[in-house]
Amino acid sequence: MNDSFLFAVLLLAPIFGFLFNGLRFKNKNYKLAGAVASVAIGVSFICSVVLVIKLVAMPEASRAIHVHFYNWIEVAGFNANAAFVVDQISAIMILVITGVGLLIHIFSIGYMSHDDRPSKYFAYLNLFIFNMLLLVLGDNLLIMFVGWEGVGLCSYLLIGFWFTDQEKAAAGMKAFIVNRIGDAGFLLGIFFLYVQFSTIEFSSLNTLATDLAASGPLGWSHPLVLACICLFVGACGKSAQIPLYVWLPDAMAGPTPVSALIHAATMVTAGVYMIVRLSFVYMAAPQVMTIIAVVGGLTAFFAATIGMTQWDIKKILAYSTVSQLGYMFLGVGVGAFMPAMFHLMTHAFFKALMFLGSGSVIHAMGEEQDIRKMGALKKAMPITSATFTLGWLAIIGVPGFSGFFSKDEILWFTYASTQGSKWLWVVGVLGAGMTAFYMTRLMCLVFWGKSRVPEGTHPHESPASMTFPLIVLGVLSVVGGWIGIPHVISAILPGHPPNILGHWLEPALATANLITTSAVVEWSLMGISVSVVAISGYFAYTAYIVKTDIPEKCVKAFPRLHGLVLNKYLIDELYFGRIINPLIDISKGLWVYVDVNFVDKLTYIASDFVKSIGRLFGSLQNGNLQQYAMYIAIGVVVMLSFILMG
Amino acid sequence: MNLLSVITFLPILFALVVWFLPNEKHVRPVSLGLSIVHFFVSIVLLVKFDISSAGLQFVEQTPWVQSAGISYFLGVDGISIWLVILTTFLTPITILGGWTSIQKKTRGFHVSIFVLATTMIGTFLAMDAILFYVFFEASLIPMYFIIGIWGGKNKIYAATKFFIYTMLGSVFMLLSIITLMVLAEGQLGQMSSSLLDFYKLDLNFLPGQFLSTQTLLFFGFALAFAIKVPLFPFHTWLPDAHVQAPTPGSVILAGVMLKMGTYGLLRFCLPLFPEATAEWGWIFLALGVVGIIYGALVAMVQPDMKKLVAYSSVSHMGYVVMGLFTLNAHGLTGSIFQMLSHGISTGALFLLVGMIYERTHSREIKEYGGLAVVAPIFSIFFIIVTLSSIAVPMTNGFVGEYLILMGTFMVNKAYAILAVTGVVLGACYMLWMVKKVFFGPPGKLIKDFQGKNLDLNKTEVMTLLPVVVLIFWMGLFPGHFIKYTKASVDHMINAKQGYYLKIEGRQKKVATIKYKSTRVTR
Amino acid sequence: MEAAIVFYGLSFFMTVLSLGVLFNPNPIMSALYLVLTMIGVSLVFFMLDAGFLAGVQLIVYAGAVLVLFVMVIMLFDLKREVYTFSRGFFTRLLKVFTGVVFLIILVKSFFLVPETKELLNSSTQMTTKNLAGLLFTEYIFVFELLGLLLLAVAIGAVALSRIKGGTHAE
Amino acid sequence: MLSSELLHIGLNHYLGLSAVIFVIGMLTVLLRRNLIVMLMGVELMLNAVNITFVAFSSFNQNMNGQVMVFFVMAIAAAEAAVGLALAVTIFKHYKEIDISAFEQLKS
Repeated sequence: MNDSFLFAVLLLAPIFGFLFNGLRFKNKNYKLAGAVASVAIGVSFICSVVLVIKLVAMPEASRAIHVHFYNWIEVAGFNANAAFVVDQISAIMILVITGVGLLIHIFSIGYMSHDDRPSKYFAYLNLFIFNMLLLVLGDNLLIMFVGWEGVGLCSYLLIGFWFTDQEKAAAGMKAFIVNRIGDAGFLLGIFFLYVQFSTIEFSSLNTLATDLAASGPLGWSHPLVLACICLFVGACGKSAQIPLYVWLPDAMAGPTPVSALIHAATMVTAGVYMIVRLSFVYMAAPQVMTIIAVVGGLTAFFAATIGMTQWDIKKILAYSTVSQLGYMFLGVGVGAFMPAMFHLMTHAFFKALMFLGSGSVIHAMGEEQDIRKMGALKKAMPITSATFTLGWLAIIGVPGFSGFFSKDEILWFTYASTQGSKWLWVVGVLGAGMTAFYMTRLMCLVFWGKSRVPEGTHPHESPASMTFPLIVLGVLSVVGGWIGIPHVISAILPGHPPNILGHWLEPALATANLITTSAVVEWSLMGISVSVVAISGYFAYTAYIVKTDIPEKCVKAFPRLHGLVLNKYLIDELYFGRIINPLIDISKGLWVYVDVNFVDKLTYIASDFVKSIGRLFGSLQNGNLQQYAMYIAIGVVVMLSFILMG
Repeated sequence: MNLLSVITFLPILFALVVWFLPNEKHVRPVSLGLSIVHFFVSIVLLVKFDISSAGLQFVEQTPWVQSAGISYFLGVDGISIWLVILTTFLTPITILGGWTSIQKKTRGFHVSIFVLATTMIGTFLAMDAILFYVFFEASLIPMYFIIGIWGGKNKIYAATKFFIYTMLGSVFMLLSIITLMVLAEGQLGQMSSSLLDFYKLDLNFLPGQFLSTQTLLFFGFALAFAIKVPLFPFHTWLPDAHVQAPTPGSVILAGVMLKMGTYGLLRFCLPLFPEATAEWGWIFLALGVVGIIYGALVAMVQPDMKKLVAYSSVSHMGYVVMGLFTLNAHGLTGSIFQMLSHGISTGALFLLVGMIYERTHSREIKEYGGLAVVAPIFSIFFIIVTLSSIAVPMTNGFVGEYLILMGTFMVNKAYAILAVTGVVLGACYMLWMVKKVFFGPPGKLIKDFQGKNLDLNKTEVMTLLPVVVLIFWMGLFPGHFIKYTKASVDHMINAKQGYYLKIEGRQKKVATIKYKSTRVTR
Repeated sequence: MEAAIVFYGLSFFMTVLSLGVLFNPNPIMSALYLVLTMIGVSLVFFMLDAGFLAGVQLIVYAGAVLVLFVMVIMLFDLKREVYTFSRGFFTRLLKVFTGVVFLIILVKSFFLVPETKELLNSSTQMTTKNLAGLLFTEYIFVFELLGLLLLAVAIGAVALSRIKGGTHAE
Repeated sequence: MLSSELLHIGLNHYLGLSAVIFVIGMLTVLLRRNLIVMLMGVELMLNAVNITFVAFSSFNQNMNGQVMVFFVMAIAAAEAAVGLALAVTIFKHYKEIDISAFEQLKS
């Protein structure tokens, strides 16, 4: 089949679904809406698979299919074409997006069955998929930016989907505005790159940046370095890194499948994807990579600490997402682009699974999200529980599950890369330990232990349309990691399974140099991290199942620290108190004091000046006849004196 | 008769038709039909336009006041063509916008709208400075009546402020035009007010000094246009005028009249005074940036929807001015594009605010809330237009803003970085309004209307549909629009020093002969 | 010599009398001073060999116009005024100053006129007959117009006085 | 020299007299509040002009000046008549003849 046609179908199928559902947005037939939407994404998925098969058939060195539709913006040398490319990196992304997206669409049919406006919901979801595809397929930065803003918009619409709730609407707005801050950074990054290289196409950028880097290290003020910083700000906004992560936990106000799709599997990883796309550019600015690694590590750590104290099932998963995204950034920051992509993919599987699982739980509990009111759901919801367990094993990094391979690869690079550092590795391992703690805590409180389900709620297993995606994702969470088994491990496995993913991505990515490649070191590091995870998981199990008074004691021991962490380090309050409220005050001041009372007053002063002159001359016309006669006399005198004098 | 004259004066004819229409009930449909006819006539211009040429096309030149070299001189090029189309496009929209909101003196209202159309198109097409001035000033009169007769509570105040403020600036422009005419007499041997002759003048410029001919003339023109744009700090007439004006008045005012200012900057200031522009352009860049941020900040705390949109106009027009003074192709193209897209999206915003005002008779943001429940179609339209206003990609707002920001970035990074904050602030104030008005629990006003149908009727949907189509068309295929302006913009950049305009087409010979003959007779 | 004495004497009295018009707070007294000034003017006419005009002056002004004035004053029953002069010290000063400057300019301007030393009264043309001749030949149209004007004034004055209001309102 | 200038009564003397009376009349108009006295001031001014006319007429041996005086007198009489009639009307209406009471021409 023709490439352009494939691309067009891939991109336009979701748009068709969007228009179909969007134009009949008042319709309440959730089955029809969901079916159309799912079929649209299914078509996209098939196209993606066909494209990837085509890609595999191509020679290794030139695996990329470029398609050029039309010139979008073309001004004086600046070219932003509506051009798309699928290569090794975007191939993974489109498979994840359409694949996971399809599963989540199917899940949504069941989940949204009781909602008032399912058509609108599916329309937004399809629009999101379209934008996400634009983001990953764009051949240049601007098309990527279009998708970038588009997914932000869809996220806004979907977070605020139940807009009659003031808080949910506010959460949507917050997400959009924080994303906008990132977008502003992204725009500036584009400008810097364009000014430097006169192009915004990825392939040319990567080549040119490599050439530039070859001529020696670049200073902080070099446009390329500044561009990398600006783009990273954009990535921070979209991928919820410190300091712009605040929107993601609030974004859980949206329907749970949305959280799974947008705020776990796809959109939030866009930042990682973008940096991976520009891996060669970033390699030319090592100082920025250090910043990214530090920010990523800190995010992974702090989000994990917050995750340990939350009671809302979705909030825990949200902070877990932030933390895992931190890992990905840690990965790209130390030059581990391949592991970052790998983690992105496995994370998409297991986090989507867990969100959908939580959705299933919430659905079953009648919109209850507090884990203190759950417990022992294993019996009521066996499938959900089983699949969730798989996700849990994957995320905490139990050897053999997908999360283990990807996370461990990142940690290994953190330790061994020239960009990395041992301290970052320590932070990463601590984060991994905490991940194990809070995820085990979640499992204990929700599925195991004693039931604390309130009277009147009868949890039940979800319908097949919801469990089917769970099962598929559960399987993927386990086997998803097997395509990227690191060399050390594969060396001892029977049949030496190859690192398919690493091999696949290698031509498209920059790679960092490793300081040491000793297998012994790698094994021991792996051992340390696995044992940390095991200990902390066991501790969580003890604390929440065996001796349930331990958490209380810990809280009592460190009340202020716990309070701080429970309130998310008061970051939201800080932003409101220090940035947003002052800004509003300044604006009010500007309006009242500058606009109304200064600038406008100036015009009044000018007009009053004119008026007072008028009044001055008006006072001459006081109606007194004798005064008028005097003016005549004065006039005669003046005229006569002129005549006589000259 | 020449096409441009037809396009310019057809509305006057329509105004007469409407004036003498026997039955007042027929005024609305007849005006709508006539304005649509006018729109299609202007489309002919678009079809016949030669996009490869940077020169003046469809030129028409007849002596008017021979002794002073003033002529009736119309011409169109890539800079003005879209503004003409924008005017003819918005006229039917405004007539539809006033379909129900204008209740008294409908005849007079439609006559005003048509006369206004003529003056605005004339402003964009006039290639003679005096003719330009006449149209520029004449446009105030119908607008004055529209605000002053069909306006809100404080209409007379707003109309007077609008009139006097704009008039003040124009006085300086007139002075500068006369100076240029006198200079033309000295340098070309004959008094002339033709722009093409003005372009030939050699104006004395002393770098760094304010009191040189070119600088003074530059500021004379720039002040008039800055007030019209309106550029910070000359913007205070705008919120008053918008709040008091009736919906169609606001649409035309924001949609087209503000563009007369930026068009003037582009037509007069940049090519006539290249050195002064290069020397003093930073002031306008800076004022543009200040306007962007200031307008956005002030918009953020407005309690009144219309005022909010008015201040957002200040912010958006700041972008346009900034783009113009970047003096590169990206900025200029972006500015022209932004003029169009601002005309469409802000016009649509005013329409939408007017539509909801008709139903609830309130524009207080805090009295709304939960409107999306009772008026879903309205909300969809409003959110689409909002997105276009905050420059989400794939809508028209993005292309212009992006190009302007990039152009600015290439000139001065600091300004661009400051201006980018406007992108964030823009999202803040618009989404804040959307949240307060459409989302959340039903507000005070909406509770009163619970159960009633607040949603748009068919007429209103038909009014908004072309706007929305255009929003996406311009966003997805900006090339269709940019290609018309490309040649002119490139020419303006390349011939920055010593700008000239050629006269294209068959009229060329006639025009030059006429021109020579007038010279001989003198 | 005698002529000079007569002229200066006359001028002095006329000046004083007209100042009386200006300064006397009682309108009746002003009117009387005006009559005397008018008589002085008619004497000046005599001195200038314009006998007919002097007579007319006496008849018209001292006889008719002034009677009119006095009658009107009587009609209003005006007494000595409390406020004789217009308001405002500065304005008053300005008015007087203007008057003085005007006088100076006028007097100064006379010296621009070529001096005619002699009274050319030897001429035979300066007679009433000639005056009448001129009036009824060359100026006949103006003369008739004047008659018309006087008629209009007569009618107008009557009409104005008959407007209802004030003391005659009842 | 001076004495002969003073003693020989010439045109300038008459003109001077007329100027003095004219200015006094003018000041009467300007300064007095009483409407009737103001009219008297106007009469004074007209008479001063008449003196000028007659003086020039005599010194130039030209009868036209006297004709003009004739006309001026007629018009002065007419003016006095109309003026006084107006004064009467005003007085009837306002019970007031003080000019400063009538400032309806105020801007």
